[in-house]
Amino acid sequence: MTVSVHELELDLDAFQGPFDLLLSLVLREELPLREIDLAEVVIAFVEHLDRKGELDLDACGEFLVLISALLELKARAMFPDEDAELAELEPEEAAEELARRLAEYRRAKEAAQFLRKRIEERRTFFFRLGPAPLAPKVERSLAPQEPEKLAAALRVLAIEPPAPSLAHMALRFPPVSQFLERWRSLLRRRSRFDFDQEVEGLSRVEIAVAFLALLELRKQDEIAIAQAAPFAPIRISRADAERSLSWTVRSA
Amino acid sequence: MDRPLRLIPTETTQSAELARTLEALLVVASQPLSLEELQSACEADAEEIGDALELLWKRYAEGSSGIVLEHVAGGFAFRASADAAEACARLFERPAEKGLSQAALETVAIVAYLGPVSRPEIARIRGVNVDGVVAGLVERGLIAEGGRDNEFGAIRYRTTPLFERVFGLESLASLPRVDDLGADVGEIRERLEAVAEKRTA
Amino acid sequence: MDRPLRLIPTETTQSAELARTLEALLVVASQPLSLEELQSACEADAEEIGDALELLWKRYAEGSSGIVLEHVAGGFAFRASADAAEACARLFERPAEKGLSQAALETVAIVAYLGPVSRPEIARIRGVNVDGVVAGLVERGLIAEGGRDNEFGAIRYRTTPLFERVFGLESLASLPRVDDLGADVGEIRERLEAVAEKRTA
Repeated sequence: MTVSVHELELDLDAFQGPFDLLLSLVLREELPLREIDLAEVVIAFVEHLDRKGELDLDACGEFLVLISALLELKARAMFPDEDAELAELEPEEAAEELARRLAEYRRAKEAAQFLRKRIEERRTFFFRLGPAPLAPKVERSLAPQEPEKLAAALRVLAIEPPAPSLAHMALRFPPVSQFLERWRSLLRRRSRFDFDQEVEGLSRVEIAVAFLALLELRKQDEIAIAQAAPFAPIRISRADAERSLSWTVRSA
Repeated sequence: MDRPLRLIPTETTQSAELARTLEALLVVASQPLSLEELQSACEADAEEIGDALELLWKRYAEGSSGIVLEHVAGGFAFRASADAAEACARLFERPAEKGLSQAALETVAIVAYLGPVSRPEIARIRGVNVDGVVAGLVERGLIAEGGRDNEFGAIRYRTTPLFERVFGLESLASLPRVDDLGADVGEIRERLEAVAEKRTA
Repeated sequence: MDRPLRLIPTETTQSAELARTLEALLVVASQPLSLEELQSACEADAEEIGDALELLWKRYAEGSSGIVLEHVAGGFAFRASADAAEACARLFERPAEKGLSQAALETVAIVAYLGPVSRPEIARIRGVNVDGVVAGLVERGLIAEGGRDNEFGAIRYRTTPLFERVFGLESLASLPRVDDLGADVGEIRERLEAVAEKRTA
């Protein structure tokens, strides 16, 4: 049993102490992994190996296992509630997305550091928040108004309220099964379709039920649902059809 | 500096230093600062603060600076000099607002056509609490208090000359006609109240 | 005054007068005043304002008065001199920046660099729910709502002039560039190479 990994001493921005302690703090979720610069840990290990002057293969192996576990944990932490989203991306896309987010988060941290420094520098600067005690009062003025607006406003108040509507009592829900059948037969003929196109002209309730049917099919893994951006057309494709490259809506 | 050197009594430099601290406090304060507040902030006694204020009093007198030290009820505060009043007015002038909100428009219309009316009456017609809207219209000077329902009754509101100017009216008599709502004020009021009742039913 | 009398060019007295007006405006303003605001309040041109500001710049420099003129948040504003910080701290809180957490700083940084951004976008970068942090920053007045993603989309946030003031920025453009990982990657590579070189040596 080698001791090299355990005796690795770290001196990072967010942590100072033995690698062991870092591991246990992370696992007990007492130290957010996103605060830890893992590249620094790797460098520390390489320098540590160098100081020892001999290549300890056991130590290297153990370190590789531990550091890759940490890297994976950190990667997952970048997608807290979006594991599904990440999982549905192609591996290269997922890697790219992950790198992009890491870079963005790193930039945010650097910017935060700059701001922290600024507060420190300006600690001795006081300024007034809000108006001066004896500032002149702000006058609110109103542009000239059409007198007809007054008559119109009064007429609005004289509009009889509509008789209570009973229309909602007659709301009829088409059965979900009707749409399940419709979507299945459509997908037997075509590998994909645009939801919005297919439900054009239907009532709001019908569209809602049609969408419920989609979710049901998705749950049963019969279809894939994709949308390029919020409010973009919703694209439906057979689950076995080739996967779309665009972002995939999960469970909705 | 080509002024001859002279010995400055320590007291004066102390006062000058304290005066600077007071300047700083006064420029940051959003309320007048009392003598007690100045004392505790500077950790100085009343006399020391008094001496320093004396210096500021001269430095920030009307006519010698754009900043004027003022003694008001709550204590000491800086204000703009009277000479700068016009520039200040231009700075604080807001661009004219384009129009009133629907709630304000309905309320002012009720006051114009049916006034003087009390807040409860307006509320009955509009079917909502109107305290905020009425207060807003009073603040803008479009309506004003004008007597009471009876000696101990609710305050009644009427429109103001400013209201007439804004709406381009020579007088209330030149309000657009609303014959379609009723033959006279009494009828219109009854009709509006009847509709309001149905609305809330 | 025992200085010899001399003719003072009109220009200088004009500047001195304008400087007084500027003093007055600055002492009552609730936010830094831009050159444009000063120009239109004083009805003067940019050059005239510039000359007057020059005078104030000297008069209200750190060390010469308790009041200090600073160029911040796209305008000019008075603040207390640093010498008076202790006295100020006894009297005034700093509600905007007091106790800002790391999470709040990261969030406000994201809004400053990428704004206007919506909460979901911030959450995506920070990897955690940011609703509470965003609400806190709005409460402090450091960020404010500024439009929506689209008509029905998420509310987007941007930083306020107060943010620039608290952090002493002349404008958002004076935030330093936060570059991609470029610098870090370079440094990591260098350090690894240094180790490698020692080994082969």
